[in-house]
Amino acid sequence: MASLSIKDRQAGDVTILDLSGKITIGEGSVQLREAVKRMLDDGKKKILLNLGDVSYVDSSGIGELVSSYTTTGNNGGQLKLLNQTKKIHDLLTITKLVTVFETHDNEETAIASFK
Amino acid sequence: MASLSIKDRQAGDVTILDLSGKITIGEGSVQLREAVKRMLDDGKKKILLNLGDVSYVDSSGIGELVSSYTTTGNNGGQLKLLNQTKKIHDLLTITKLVTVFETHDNEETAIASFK
Amino acid sequence: MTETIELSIDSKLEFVDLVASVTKSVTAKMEFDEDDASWIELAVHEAVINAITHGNRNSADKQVEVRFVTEQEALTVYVRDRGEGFDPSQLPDPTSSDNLLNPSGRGIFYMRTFMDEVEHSIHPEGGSVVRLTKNKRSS
Amino acid sequence: MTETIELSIDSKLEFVDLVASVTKSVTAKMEFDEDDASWIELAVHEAVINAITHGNRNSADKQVEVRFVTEQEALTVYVRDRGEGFDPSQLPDPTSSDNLLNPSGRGIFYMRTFMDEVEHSIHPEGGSVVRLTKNKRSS
Ligand SMILES: Nc1ncnc2c1ncn2[C@@H]1O[C@H](COP(=O)(O)OP(=O)(O)O)[C@@H](O)[C@H]1O
Ligand SMILES: Nc1ncnc2c1ncn2[C@@H]1O[C@H](COP(=O)(O)OP(=O)(O)O)[C@@H](O)[C@H]1O
Repeated sequence: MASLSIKDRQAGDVTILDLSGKITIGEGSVQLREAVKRMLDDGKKKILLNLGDVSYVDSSGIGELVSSYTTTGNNGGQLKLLNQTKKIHDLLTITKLVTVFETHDNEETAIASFK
Repeated sequence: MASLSIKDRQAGDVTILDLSGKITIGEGSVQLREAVKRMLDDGKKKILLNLGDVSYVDSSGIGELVSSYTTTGNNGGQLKLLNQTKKIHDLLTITKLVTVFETHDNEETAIASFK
Repeated sequence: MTETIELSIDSKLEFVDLVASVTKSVTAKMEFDEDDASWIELAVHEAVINAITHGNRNSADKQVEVRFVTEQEALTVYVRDRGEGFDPSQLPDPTSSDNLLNPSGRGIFYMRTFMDEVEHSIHPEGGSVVRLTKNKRSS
Repeated sequence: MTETIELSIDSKLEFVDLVASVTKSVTAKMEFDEDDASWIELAVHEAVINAITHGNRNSADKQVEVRFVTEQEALTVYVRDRGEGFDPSQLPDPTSSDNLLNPSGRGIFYMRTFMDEVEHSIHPEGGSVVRLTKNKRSS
């Protein structure tokens, strides 16, 4: 019952992390943190998190998205969100994190936005 | 969350009850009892219970199968079982009710067996 | 390491599914195989039904307590009601030909068949308890 | 009519899903709509996480008790830990621009957003309790 699975793929110099499952306290949050760290260590600094298959994000999970955003920025990179679900959109709205994250609904536009 | 749904259809003078769901204490057992009673009241005395979509039978449910069998017999009819699942087969075996119920895996053979 | 989960419900049949969903989570967590998990679920179901109907005689204000104790190699489930208990050694055998057409009397037989240990006792603080234990198959 | 379901778990994150499955059964039984059900689940999740991590400081031997009280028009969930409690009136606002990039501090905010009433108190027999109430929408 792994809570979150993460696959990465490359579109030019943009790294897309396809997340599937739950970003919650414990395993899910740790996996996200490690995946982002791995990308940054590899010098991949344009990160697009595809949240289309994320069913559940608790307050720790939202916190982990914020940390990933900050860490990426501190490393001279950019982190953006793709395919937020209705639920994640609601959460980003109530937490006012919509003002922090750049979000996209279309993968191509999202990739182009990093240029 | 209706626990058991029952549809009846006719093949000659054999009435097939297609059961789907759980035969358990309370609602499920009551529904089965009433369906069998309705058939007998209608003069339908050859009853074939199709258990193919029954996921769960507790001890009350097994008891209700026994009651249906007895009631049908007492009314001069016959009640047989069709498409028992692995689980129901195991339950009938351990309760030794395999020796009571005539069971069939093939609908046509089952129907023909009433002749 | 021993872990404990306790669940307490009013004596109503409509809560029985809730116990089933907890049982399912616990057996999944312990990685019982699918077959064992479904028989354990059925045994616990029967114990809870007996606690509600025989032990608490369907008095909704009386609670049924279900305690799951998980160990590496075994699951033990205690189901406690607020009744007087009964003598489990005096039960008729539901598989004897005399009883085969009896519409009831198979609940404890189910439990004994599906679980490795079934023990009825009186709770020191009142009510009766059945303990159901299932060992994990050595693989 | 009031109905009560109680669940008690060891202070381990791995049991949190079990609380979620009971929460789901309860909200389904009460026929909350899907949206409300998922926000209630999230609020209860946050309360249980706080009870485990802040209240019981992850001591596995300390229990978290979750009590669901269902009425016709409302669900009330009590989550009790064995900690000292805290002053919930002194919490920073996670949506103020100063705190926006803070990786934590949104749990109680989640609860307050998703539930109609959230009240923290000290349990008379020890530990702290949060009460979460959600009313059914009048339709
Ligand atoms: N928790 C209980 N409290 C009191 N009596 C019980 C309890 N569980 C079982 N019994 C007694 O044992 C009998 C056999 O139980 P069981 O095998 O489950 O069959 P059934 O419930 O169909 O009668 C019951 O009829 C009842 O008299
Ligand atoms: N059950 C509890 N017992 C003690 N302190 C708590 C409890 N719940 C919350 N707190 C305190 O309130 C603070 C805010 O909690 P919360 O909004 O859930 O955010 P977070 O858990 O991310 O810190 C916690 O950091 C903690 O100090």
